[in-house]
Amino acid sequence: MILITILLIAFGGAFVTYLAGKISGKLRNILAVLVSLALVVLISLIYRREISREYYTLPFLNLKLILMSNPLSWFFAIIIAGIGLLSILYSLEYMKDKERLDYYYFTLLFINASMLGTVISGDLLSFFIFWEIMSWSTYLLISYKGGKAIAAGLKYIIMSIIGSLAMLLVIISLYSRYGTMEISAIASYMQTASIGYTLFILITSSLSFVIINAFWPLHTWLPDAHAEAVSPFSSVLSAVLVRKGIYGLYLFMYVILGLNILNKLHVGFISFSSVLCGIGAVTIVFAAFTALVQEDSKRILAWSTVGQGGYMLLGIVFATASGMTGGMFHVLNHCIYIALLFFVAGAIEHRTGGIRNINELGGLIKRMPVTFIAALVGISGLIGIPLTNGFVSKWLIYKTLILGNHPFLAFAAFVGTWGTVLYGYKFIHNIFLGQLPEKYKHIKEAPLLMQLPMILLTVTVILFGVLPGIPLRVISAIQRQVALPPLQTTLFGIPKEAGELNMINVLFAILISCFIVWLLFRRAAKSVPVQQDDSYAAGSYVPKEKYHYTVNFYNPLSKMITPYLRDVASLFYLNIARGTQRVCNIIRRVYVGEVGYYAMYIVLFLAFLIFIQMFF
Amino acid sequence: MRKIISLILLGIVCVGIIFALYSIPFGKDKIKVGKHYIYNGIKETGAVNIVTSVVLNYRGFDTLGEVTILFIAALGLGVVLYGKKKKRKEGLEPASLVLYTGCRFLFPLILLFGAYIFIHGHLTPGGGFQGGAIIASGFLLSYLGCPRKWISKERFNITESLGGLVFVIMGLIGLTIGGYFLSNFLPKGIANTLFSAGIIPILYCAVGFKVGAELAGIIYNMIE
Amino acid sequence: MNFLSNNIYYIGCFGLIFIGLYIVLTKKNLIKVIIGINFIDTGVNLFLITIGYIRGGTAPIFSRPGLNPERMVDPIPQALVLTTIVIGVSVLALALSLAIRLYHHYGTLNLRKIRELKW
Amino acid sequence: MLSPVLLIAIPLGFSFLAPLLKKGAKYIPPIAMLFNLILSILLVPQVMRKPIIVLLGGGWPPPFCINLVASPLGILLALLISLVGFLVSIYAIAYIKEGATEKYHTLYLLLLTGATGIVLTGDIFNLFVFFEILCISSYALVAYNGDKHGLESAVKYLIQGSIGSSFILIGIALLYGLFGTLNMADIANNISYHSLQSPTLYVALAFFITGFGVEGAIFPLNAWLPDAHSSAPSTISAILSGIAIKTGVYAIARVTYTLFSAKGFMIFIATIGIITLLIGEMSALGQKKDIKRMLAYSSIGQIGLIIFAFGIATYYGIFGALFQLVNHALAKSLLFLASGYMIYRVGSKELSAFEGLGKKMPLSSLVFTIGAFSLIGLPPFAGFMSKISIISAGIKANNTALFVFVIIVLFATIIEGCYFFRVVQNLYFKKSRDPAHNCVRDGCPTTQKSEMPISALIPIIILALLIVAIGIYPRLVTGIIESAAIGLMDKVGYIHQILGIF
Repeated sequence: MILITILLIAFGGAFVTYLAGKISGKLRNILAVLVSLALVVLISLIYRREISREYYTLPFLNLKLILMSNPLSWFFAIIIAGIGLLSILYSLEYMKDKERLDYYYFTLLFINASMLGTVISGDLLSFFIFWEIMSWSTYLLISYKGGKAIAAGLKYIIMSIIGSLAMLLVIISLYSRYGTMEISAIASYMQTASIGYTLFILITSSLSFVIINAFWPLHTWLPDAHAEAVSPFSSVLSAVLVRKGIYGLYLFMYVILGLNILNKLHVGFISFSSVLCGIGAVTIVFAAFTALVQEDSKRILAWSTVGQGGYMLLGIVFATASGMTGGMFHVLNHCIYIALLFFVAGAIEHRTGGIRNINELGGLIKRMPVTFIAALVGISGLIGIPLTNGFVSKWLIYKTLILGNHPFLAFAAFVGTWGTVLYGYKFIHNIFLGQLPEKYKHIKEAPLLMQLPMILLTVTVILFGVLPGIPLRVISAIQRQVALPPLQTTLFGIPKEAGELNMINVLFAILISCFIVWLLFRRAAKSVPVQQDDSYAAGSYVPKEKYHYTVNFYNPLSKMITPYLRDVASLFYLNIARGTQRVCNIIRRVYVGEVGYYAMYIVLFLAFLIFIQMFF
Repeated sequence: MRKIISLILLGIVCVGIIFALYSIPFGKDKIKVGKHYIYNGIKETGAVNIVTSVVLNYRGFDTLGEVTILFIAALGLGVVLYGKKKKRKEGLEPASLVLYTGCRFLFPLILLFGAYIFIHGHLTPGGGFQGGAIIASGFLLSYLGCPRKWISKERFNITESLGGLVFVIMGLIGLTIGGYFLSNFLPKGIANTLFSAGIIPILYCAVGFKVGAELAGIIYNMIE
Repeated sequence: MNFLSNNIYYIGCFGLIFIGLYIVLTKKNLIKVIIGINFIDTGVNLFLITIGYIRGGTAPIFSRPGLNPERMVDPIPQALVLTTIVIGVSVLALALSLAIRLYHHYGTLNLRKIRELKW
Repeated sequence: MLSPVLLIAIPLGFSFLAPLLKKGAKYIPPIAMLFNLILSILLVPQVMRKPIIVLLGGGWPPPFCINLVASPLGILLALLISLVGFLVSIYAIAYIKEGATEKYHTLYLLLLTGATGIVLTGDIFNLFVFFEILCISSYALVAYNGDKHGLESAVKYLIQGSIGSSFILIGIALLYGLFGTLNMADIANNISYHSLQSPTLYVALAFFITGFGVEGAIFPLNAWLPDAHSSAPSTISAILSGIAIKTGVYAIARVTYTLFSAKGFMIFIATIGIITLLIGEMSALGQKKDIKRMLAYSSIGQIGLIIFAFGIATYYGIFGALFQLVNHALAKSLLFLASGYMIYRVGSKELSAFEGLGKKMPLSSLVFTIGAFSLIGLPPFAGFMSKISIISAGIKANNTALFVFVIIVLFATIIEGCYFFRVVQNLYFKKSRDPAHNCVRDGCPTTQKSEMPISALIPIIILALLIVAIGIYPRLVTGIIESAAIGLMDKVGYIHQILGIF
């Protein structure tokens, strides 16, 4: 019952919010917050409860639609609800003066509702239905801003339709073969399916998940969509929506097929998982270095979303305890810090009047200290600096790769991290450090309502970094569910027999080294602030506008790598689209406009029918 | 080029038709349902003209549709020619006296003949459509011969509608009395007399008026 | 020769139909095309009548007693033809009125020039 | 007294009455259609138990007179016709302002009567007559605007349509020559005794499919459709697309399933359907300017999908086809109606003129979006349910060719998504370029909302609600569609029901 209540509140709340917006804006805002808060509370209530419940019967296909809750779906559901709540809170201030707010809140809540629907659905048809609802409602919000966002939205929706149709094919084919769509039933039937059929199911369904998760050759929609959406929604997009791909992959690979079958899927030495690994590695490296050459704050984050997806993939394709844990944990971590970073980018955009080009910014540390700390912690998490949550998950993934004898993959992962370090630093430096441009002299700190989600997320990043045991316990429950070996955990990390990671030790180590560094700095001479003109222009006057702020960061490196980063995939799709248009235009010419020809078509058809009937 | 292609296509169709017609020999007796009508037609409908009994009784619904189609054509003409400038009316030259008198003389006779045709539809060859067409030709004559004496279109419209309504209402009365739409609820009378065959003469009168009015209306529209 | 005399009606009516179709396919004048359509109509009507015909048959009207019902032709096709003739007339009237109006707009009846709607 | 014949007789009577009423004529179609709607809803439970055979003209048993067959299929389609017809006629009260309005309303009612007759009749020649009623009134209505394009398309439609109807008539004549009867059940009975290899039957089938295909818009025969749909008044486009071509499809299904039961021929029908689908959707994608033309091409595509589903020739296939038929009728008439007033307000059929209309006409844009989503087949709208049933029918049939076709259907869905989302983004996300451009008529201030009049808004909102309702609760319609599909498959039962009563 509680699952149905959750769905009803989620969808109904969206509609009620919309209607409330027609009455007054304040009521709408309050309702939106209340609805998302209620979802968080309700979902926390079903922690560790296994429910499975029919809620609807489709008459003509003779199908029962089922809702269910298990550790996997709870894990994703709580992420969705949490980020949903925070982004709504953030929007209250961020979206204040924008137009069409009823529409905005409605769609945001609606997307959250449909995402919740996908994770708590217990059969493939309702999974698909919620998935599709999620796709089109996301489209409605991506394009919300107009301008460049329109093209981005179209790109997104077309790719996502392609993906979901592939999934539809799989689902219907499973249905017509086994006569059911219940996940657990299909899982038991699939144990006896032939290898060819299994491969068909796996490859076709992963097409859709690869698209939504933006892995390398199919990533092209993501950077545009994330960069052009409004910031609170960008954080929802890249924190949770994109990760539905991981959920789907996990569902099909481990819940439906299971390890036994996956291990059998070898064609020669190429196995299904090795292909996925390759995709993951390419995604990591490619995305990291593309992010490096971006100049747009949200685009950097968007590319990093693409790249971090690769780590998750590398984690979960190796069905070892540590790999799986690392992958899943990375999903959670990435969601926390990327949401935080998008909030940061949004706050800056909000205060500077929509500036996203980081070359025009600088020195904001003095004006927006809270935002800076949030950004610093977020970027540290992204890079994986110890004491942030990213460190633990990345550590687990590296460990898996190294212990599993995959030197190339590990190397790719490291290279990706170097790239991450570089663009992370660029992000921080260009926005917060360096010279403060004249026009931003009087900028204010982000409003309190926007600070609140940022602070919450910042704290969480650190908290999960120091006490990784809390989320890890949930994750090991997921692994138990699909009969994978769970990773033993302690509150501070991983016990000795499983590989030993104790964040308390790390904490002390870092505290001590910090203390030493602090001592060293105390001893060293104090820095002397000098006028900038002194060093730049030898004392002569230079107009402030001509100041050379931090542009062309990493210029030599960028020049070196840019030629290799041409987005071939994107160009390829563009050409396909153009070709299709051209073909369509040619086909349209069948309707020539002269009625004599039309009559000819009719007689031709008749003659053709008679011809084939006579002679065949 | 186009001609050659058309010829080829038509040739193929022609071959098909030739094959098809093998099993339908010409002039042989292959009537099935029709035989029933011929043998039982007078008994069942009271009309000696079997074609009429088929048109108005056995397949009366077709005829209703047919009347409707003519009605549609008249309406459609009105729609298509709506708003066209009436230019030529003034420039018409009055007809010569001989023509004028002749028209006026013939006009009632033609109407009478038409009425005869449709009233006797169940007895002799002919019927509502034929009679209506004859009536319309009378109007055509009057339009051509004496352009001043045009009858207003309003009346045509009313006649049309009334004719159609009579048909439908007769059908509905048949439904209530006889249990079937268009059933022959009036007494059948003695075959081969004028007042026989139940509702058939009534329907044919309605059809006759309607068709006459519609065709005349179409002619009017076209001439205008 | 026997074949010809046996099937002269079929040949006639399908001749009309094919001539009509040929006109519609190849001619470019709208009025000619309408005439072609009328040809097809007439051919089809003739075909219907031909199908119901019995060699040496009479009209199915018992206008006087003593007529042999065996030799009467099929009444149904005649009733059908009555209907199709009316349909043909209606289509013809509509087509002509459309042609009149079309001429007003385009100033031509050449179907190769009346092709603003395409693709 | 609830005889299905009233479904035809009452509208016919009303339409004869309409020209007498001058100004009041515009209220005649809604009244008549409301009557039909209520009557067919009342007939539904009765028909679900046992089809009603109605005899006409003296009540002689079939095959000796014309009979109507109120089977679930017939009543389903009659219900659809009266529903869509009713809503469109309410819309037309405000929409049709110029021209010979009382003639318009009469012709409109006659068109719907013709469509109802087609789906109810059990006699092949009667079907032809009603077909002509439908066609001729639509020729006239397409030209209703009296502009260049309307007339041109009407002429083209008329030429193609009359060739098509001549072909149907030849087919009827051939069948009559073979069997001496016109009753469909009787013919079907004869055909099942007759050897199926007879070339006459093949040729007759070819003529039938070609003839009905012209109205049913299967691929090479549908050249009239984009012209006629794009230049007719929007109400007529809605009816043509929602009802008229459906009757053509119905006729094809009736002929192939009941009359000839040509099982071996079905894969060919499916192929035609797929080709129609592809050509239609691709042309729609290519058509970037004229929105009504784009919708017309999309209608072609959808018809292709329906015909493909009929060609699957299993129960599931027919079910999907009928379901899709219903959904498409609702959605496409919704789209044409919504775009009708948009075009009127903007003063142009150009797609680019629609930019930013979402703000000016919020409700119309919303319902347009719902209709478009339903056509693409996105849940939770009605189109999704039917599309999924067609796809599952195609896969269930266990045939490699059909599997390939299903993949083509999915591909066509992507194309559909492309062009519909193109419109949706024009409506909502693009800013209107030139304020003066958006306001040709009515002198509307540009910033203000200029929603449709309320009488036009109500029908399209009802249509949108229906689409959502069917999408969420498909049981609303699936019951009757299921028995309709069973009825269409069951040829023997059909023959038995009709011929067995004497």
